[in-house]
Amino acid sequence: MGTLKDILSPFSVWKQVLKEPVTIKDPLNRAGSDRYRGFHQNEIDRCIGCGTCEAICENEAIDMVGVASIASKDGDSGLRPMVDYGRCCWCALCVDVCTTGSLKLSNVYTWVDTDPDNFRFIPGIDKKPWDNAEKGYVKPDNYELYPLERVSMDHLHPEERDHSFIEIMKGYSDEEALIEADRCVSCGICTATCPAHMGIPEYIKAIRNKDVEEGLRIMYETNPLPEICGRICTHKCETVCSLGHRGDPISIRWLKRYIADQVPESAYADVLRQDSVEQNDKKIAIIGAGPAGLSAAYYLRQLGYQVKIYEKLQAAGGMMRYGIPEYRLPYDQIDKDVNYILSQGVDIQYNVEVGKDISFSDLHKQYNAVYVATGLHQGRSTRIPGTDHKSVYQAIELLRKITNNEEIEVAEKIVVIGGGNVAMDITRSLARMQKEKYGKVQIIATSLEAEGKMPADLEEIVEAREENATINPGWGPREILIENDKIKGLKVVKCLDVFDAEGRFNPSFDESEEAFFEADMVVESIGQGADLGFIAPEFMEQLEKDHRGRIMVDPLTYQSTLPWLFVGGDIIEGPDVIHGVANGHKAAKGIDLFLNK
Amino acid sequence: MLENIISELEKQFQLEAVDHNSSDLVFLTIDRDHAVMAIDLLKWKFGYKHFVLLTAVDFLEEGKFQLTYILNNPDTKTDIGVRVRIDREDANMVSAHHLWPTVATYQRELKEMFGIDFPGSPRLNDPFILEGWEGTPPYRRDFDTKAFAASFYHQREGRTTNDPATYMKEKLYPNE
Amino acid sequence: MSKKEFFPMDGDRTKYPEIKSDGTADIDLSSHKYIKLWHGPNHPGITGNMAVELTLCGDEVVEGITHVGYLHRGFEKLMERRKYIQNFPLVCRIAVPEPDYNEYNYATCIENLTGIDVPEKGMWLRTLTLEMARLQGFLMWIGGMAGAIGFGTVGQWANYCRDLVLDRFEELTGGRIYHIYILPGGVRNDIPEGFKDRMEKNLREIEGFMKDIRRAFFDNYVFKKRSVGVGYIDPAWVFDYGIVGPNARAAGFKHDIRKNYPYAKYAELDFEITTAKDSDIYTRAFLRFEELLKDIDLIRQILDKMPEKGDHISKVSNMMNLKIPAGETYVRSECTRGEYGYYLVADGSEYPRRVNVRGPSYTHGVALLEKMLVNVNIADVAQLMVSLHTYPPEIER
Amino acid sequence: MSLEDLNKKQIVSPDGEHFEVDPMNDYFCQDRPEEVKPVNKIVERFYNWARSESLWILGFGTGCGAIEMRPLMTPRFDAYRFGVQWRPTPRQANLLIVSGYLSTKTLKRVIRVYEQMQNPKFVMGLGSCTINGGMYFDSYNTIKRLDYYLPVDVYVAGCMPRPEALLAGFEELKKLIKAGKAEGANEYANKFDWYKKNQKEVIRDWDMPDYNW
Amino acid sequence: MGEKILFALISLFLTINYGFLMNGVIRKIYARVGRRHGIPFYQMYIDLIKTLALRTNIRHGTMFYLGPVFRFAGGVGLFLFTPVVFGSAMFGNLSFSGDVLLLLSFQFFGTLGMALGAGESGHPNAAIGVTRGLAQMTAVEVPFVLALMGVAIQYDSLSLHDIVAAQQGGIMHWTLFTNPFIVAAGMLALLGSFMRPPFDVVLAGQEIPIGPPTEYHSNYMALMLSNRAIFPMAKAILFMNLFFGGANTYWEMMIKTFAVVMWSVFVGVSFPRFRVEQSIRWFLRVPLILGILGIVYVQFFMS
Repeated sequence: MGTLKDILSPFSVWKQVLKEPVTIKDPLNRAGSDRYRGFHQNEIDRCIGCGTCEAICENEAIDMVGVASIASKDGDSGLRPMVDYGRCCWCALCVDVCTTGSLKLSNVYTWVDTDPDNFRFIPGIDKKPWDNAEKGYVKPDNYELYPLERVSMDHLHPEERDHSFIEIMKGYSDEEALIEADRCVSCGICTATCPAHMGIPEYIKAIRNKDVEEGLRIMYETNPLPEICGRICTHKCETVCSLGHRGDPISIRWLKRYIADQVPESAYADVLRQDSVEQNDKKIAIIGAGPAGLSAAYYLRQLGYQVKIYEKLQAAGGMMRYGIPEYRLPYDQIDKDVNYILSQGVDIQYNVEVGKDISFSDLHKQYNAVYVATGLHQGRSTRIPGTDHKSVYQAIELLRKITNNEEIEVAEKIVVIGGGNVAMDITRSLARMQKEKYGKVQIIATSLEAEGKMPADLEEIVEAREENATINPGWGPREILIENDKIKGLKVVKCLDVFDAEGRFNPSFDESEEAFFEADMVVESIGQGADLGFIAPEFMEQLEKDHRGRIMVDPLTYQSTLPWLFVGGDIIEGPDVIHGVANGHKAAKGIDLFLNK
Repeated sequence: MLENIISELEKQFQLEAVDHNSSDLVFLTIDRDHAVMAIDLLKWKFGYKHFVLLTAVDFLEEGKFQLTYILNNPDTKTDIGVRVRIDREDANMVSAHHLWPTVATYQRELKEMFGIDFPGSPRLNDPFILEGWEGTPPYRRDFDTKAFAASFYHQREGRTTNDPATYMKEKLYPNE
Repeated sequence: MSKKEFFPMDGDRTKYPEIKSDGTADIDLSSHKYIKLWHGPNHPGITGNMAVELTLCGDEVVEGITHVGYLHRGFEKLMERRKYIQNFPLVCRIAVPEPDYNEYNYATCIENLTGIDVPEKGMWLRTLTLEMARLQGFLMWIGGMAGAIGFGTVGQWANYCRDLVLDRFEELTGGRIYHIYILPGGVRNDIPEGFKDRMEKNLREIEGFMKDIRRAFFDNYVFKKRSVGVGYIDPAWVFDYGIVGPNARAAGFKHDIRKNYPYAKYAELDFEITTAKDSDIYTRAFLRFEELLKDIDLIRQILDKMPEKGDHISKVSNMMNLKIPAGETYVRSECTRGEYGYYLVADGSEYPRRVNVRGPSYTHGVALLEKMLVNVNIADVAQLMVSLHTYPPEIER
Repeated sequence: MSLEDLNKKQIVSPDGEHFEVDPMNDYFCQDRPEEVKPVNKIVERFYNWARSESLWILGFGTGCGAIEMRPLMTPRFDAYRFGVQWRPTPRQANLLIVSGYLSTKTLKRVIRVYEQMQNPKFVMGLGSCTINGGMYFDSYNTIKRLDYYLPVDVYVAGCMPRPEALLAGFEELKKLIKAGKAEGANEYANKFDWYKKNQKEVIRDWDMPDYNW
Repeated sequence: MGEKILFALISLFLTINYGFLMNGVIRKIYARVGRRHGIPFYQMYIDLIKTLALRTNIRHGTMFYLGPVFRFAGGVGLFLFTPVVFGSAMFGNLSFSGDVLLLLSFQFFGTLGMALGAGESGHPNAAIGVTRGLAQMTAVEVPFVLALMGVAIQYDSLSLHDIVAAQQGGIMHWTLFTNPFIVAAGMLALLGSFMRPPFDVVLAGQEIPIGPPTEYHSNYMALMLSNRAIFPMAKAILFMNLFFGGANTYWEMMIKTFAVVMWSVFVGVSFPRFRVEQSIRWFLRVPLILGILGIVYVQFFMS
């Protein structure tokens, strides 16, 4: 083994001696690679403080802290991540999970300090030398820690649905609901935006745990109308959903519906059973069995009050039943929610109109408190020439008649004025009837707001178009042309902007651009107003009102200036189911507070 | 191939559960007293001579430890995991160090980290990883490492965090 | 003549207390015949932070006891209270020189139990990182081996070469040492533009240095004097002591998980198992050197065969809420030191019930090392440990 | 060394004399460390310059950060050109790099090693683990903040810090030494009781003398 | 005489500085082979000041304290009795006839002192290092003494001055060319005493960090660092005088000693280290045979 080669060949090391050293000349200023996971950067304006980074951090390195310069608002918690470099391990899972994509890691990696307490900072707020570093780790394309696409719900196709009032959305199957619920990152940003502040992450978690009954219990804490809200809620929560920043928001509404659908009506009593509440003999009258009234009734019963609802129409549900077409919200689902509430011992009297059948002052005398939640049932008119024609209808009236199965006029060509959800409802309802009657759809819906700015839900517009209705937004109605006592059509001019520079409603038009929509019938759907005529004038005088004549109430208790009178629902909040539910709940608490003072 | 071995084993032992993980990995459960005999048989008769690992799993809720011996047959390229359920209280198991000398190391670790006794195993009570440990062996599930770390070591103070939902409630609708 | 008889100091054990069946011997320290010497933990010749308690008689080791636990962080406990995805930053810390094997094994455990698929390109990229990890692991090992017997020059070159690989790692994964690159469903990031050319350039440079190392280190009179016949592993011990990887292959045991249990894309790569006879320190060193050269070749093959396009990771469900149904699995792969295995038990919750890591050093570093230390000259202890390629965090985790 | 070795015992001298040995008192130095004040300001400045330009690091890889020492010693980063060298024994070293987490078992060794180093001595904490526990914040076996057990002069952020960051740490330490601010050894002497209390709280089998030089 | 002592001190001062710088350069060369820059060439001075600047030091006993002193005294002694520049009044040092034997004793003096000091430090690594060091030293001494004897026989003198004088008159008069066997034996022995691979097992950092000096620091360390500058220089000067014709100017001395030291570097960079018994065997084999050959050559072929 001791060959000469073994002795001589090691000396070959010397050939390296004259070569240039391979040392990095200036290591102190050497940049990390383009993808290097260095120190944190946060685009503070894009960040919404959802705390997902905190949730995924396995080292508890991230704290969500309030920042003076950032206020909490819908969709932004006002918190910002503070990173503790005494914990961080630079795995960048926080970057990958960031819902907005605001969090990044720069390729700067040098931080030397003598004080260990310094290694804590809020990226983007506390100025650091690497704030402007351009390179570094960002979440790679094509890779997500959670799916960004929502699970589409099985629904009737346009050709199946355009002639019937069968419910379009079929609801999630178990697997679909699980997959959709799994997408949720449980940040809880939605809870604040939901008027009822429902425990959304919690009930979604219940779905993940395959415990729909727990989910139902969570929902009933804040919302006694889950079947209804699960279908037609305006889901403001979804607009702020943190996942919506880079992908589709969670289908919170459909998941709510899934939970409610999964529990049969017969099981409600068992699932929601609570320890018997102490009953008291204080009596409360509720006027109107809409969402606000029903919600108030439910929670007042939970507090042990004796509740009676006075409803003008034949069935409970208010606008949910009489304003929303059946294909969106089947009546049996309304009944499911309503029946459960009534089963709690709520007394209800139908076909009673306060002010006519029973006087308002009687209510005041008989009951300890009165809750007025009559809603907005009076359609507003555009008051353009021709609106007094008999073939010009209010959408809200037509919808009520459709619900009541009354005969209504369905012309061959219809124009609907309005771009809100009610307009879409009537458009689509009439389209179905046209399809049934004439075999084809000739309905035009037009609105002031331009495409993309219409107040109606996008899916409503899309679906209406799928059902062959024409949506032609961006026009201001000028005149309904009438020839021979027959409507010829609607003359419109281009609407440039609905609001003026200060954001007030003050549409501006381009009179030069005109259009004409042929029609035999015109439906107006530009909003509804309240009819508070039933409140006796002596009380009405005592109520404080704002400059537009709306009753002023305490925003927390919905107590009016008459201490025993509480007012809520659409009258206060404008048309919205979930707001109604929410302030029904608040009013119940307010009444409780008032009566227990 | 694995089926034959299992049916052979079934003739001699009571196999409580057989889970096929894949075509070349199977887990079977044998009672405490016969497990080492079965391992012996697997080693000498069926060629499972490469001892891969021995570890324990704490099923606190059921009051059991599961010991897993994974054996490998390098010729057929198959693995058998022998699982043994033993009581958590007074946990002890027949030692297998006579089959492979390295098993003693695993048993030393299990004794220290789980408190499972293997009577007769060499140097079983020598400290292996920990130094001066008192109380519940750390790998047992009823030992809460986070609570222990929080109380036993000095943590750097001054950290507070907020849950976004609660924080927004405080800021936006504190009274509702 | 077998190598066994070739011990330079064929120690006569009869002089010393007999080693009992449990590997210990009764040594009377007060006889002043022996001295205790701690090799570690603060010792430049120890591999990582561990210690060997040596009892010496003159220059010869009578008994060696491995002490570990200096690096114990309780990974297996910590993992039980973290969600599956949160454990990825943790697992790679178990083995600092080659974190990728931890990531791969753990990700594969999850994939096995949940059925997540890995796209073609993701698999290739995984194979690439695993091979690069092997390459840099071997390079560092050569540096350590040369250092352990006082040959600093080769150590310098080898560590430089390793830095080249680390640069490529940094470019590919964004991390220098801890890559956290392999995630369930594939890998985190696509291969950057021009990576292949830069890698090729580095590989050429490494090959150049390897030629020099071959000449200077493996054809070295002194190194051969020091290592041939020292630290002999008897083939009969392979199964008794759970010897795996190069240590076993050098003893003639033809066993390479990449070939025998093909995982990732190894089935599509062209390579042979490296084996040798007579596992002494020199043979093991040379075998590792040969494997290193093969790794260079494999990296080239992988870069050639890797598809240009394709997803690097599949669409996965929300990793923050991942629950794995009750079940257990064992996954193994071949790291530089041998069989690296993960045993994962899931119980249907979001947290693993138990993760057990089977590092090759577990058997090499304790039972085998203690056996092999006996009768070794104290000067050879360091190189013996390096030649077994022990790495303490794998033992204590 | 086991605990029994520290008990008092009878020893027979080569002359046949019997005497009792108390290892804790006889084998080890139990004296408290004392603060050593610089004698002369100008000389001290010159000395500080020399101390800063000749950092001798103890080659004790306490945690995973130690893996980045090799690149520092080797051609790529070559810390030697900055006057940084590695020494194998604590006696000759004056910079202790705590490379990351410390298990209590290692902490015990690190304390001894630190005490064996001579004044002035410096400690550099690497990575998150030395600052606030890092990713092992919930581990039952690692300390969370190093400054409770040893006076730390400089921290380098990172997990683990890259060699370049370490070099920046050396530069920072050099500045501190030159400014006369790196007085960890004196601080340790002054707050000795506090440090000992903290150390004894977490090291459960305290079988070593309070101070071993 | 006073003048001579003054000159010797000047020469000591110059040479010790040269030694420091040369050590720095050699470490640079080491680094360059490893493809790095390495320490600044003046780093040794800073290290020296740094070690002196330590505020505390530990004493393990008188012998521990005296160890480095002995070592340094050995180095200085070796130097002082070696003529640095042949025929120079300034750099002639205290060389007198018969000094080769004195030098031999000085060479051992330092090592022995070190052994005692390190032994008293009580560190097992130091003790192991000392046993290794003394064993290897003894083995090295055999070929070295043979070479020395060969030279003495060849020039028929034990005075370095005479030995150098005999080599004057051209390069072919150097012992290197007149008796290559002796030179080969001597130069191989030199490898053993310079503590460079493959014979640095005494200090072996990876095995017994770092042997005898394990416990030494501060002033002791400074003394040892100085010794490391002067001792190899003295040794190289000795070898230069014995084998390479001495030096006629200081510059010549610098170049020749550098070449002698480079020889050990040349080997040291290329090899790992031997175990102690291997190096003993090696010294008792190759250099010993060469040394005997040299003496045989001197005895039978030169006279």
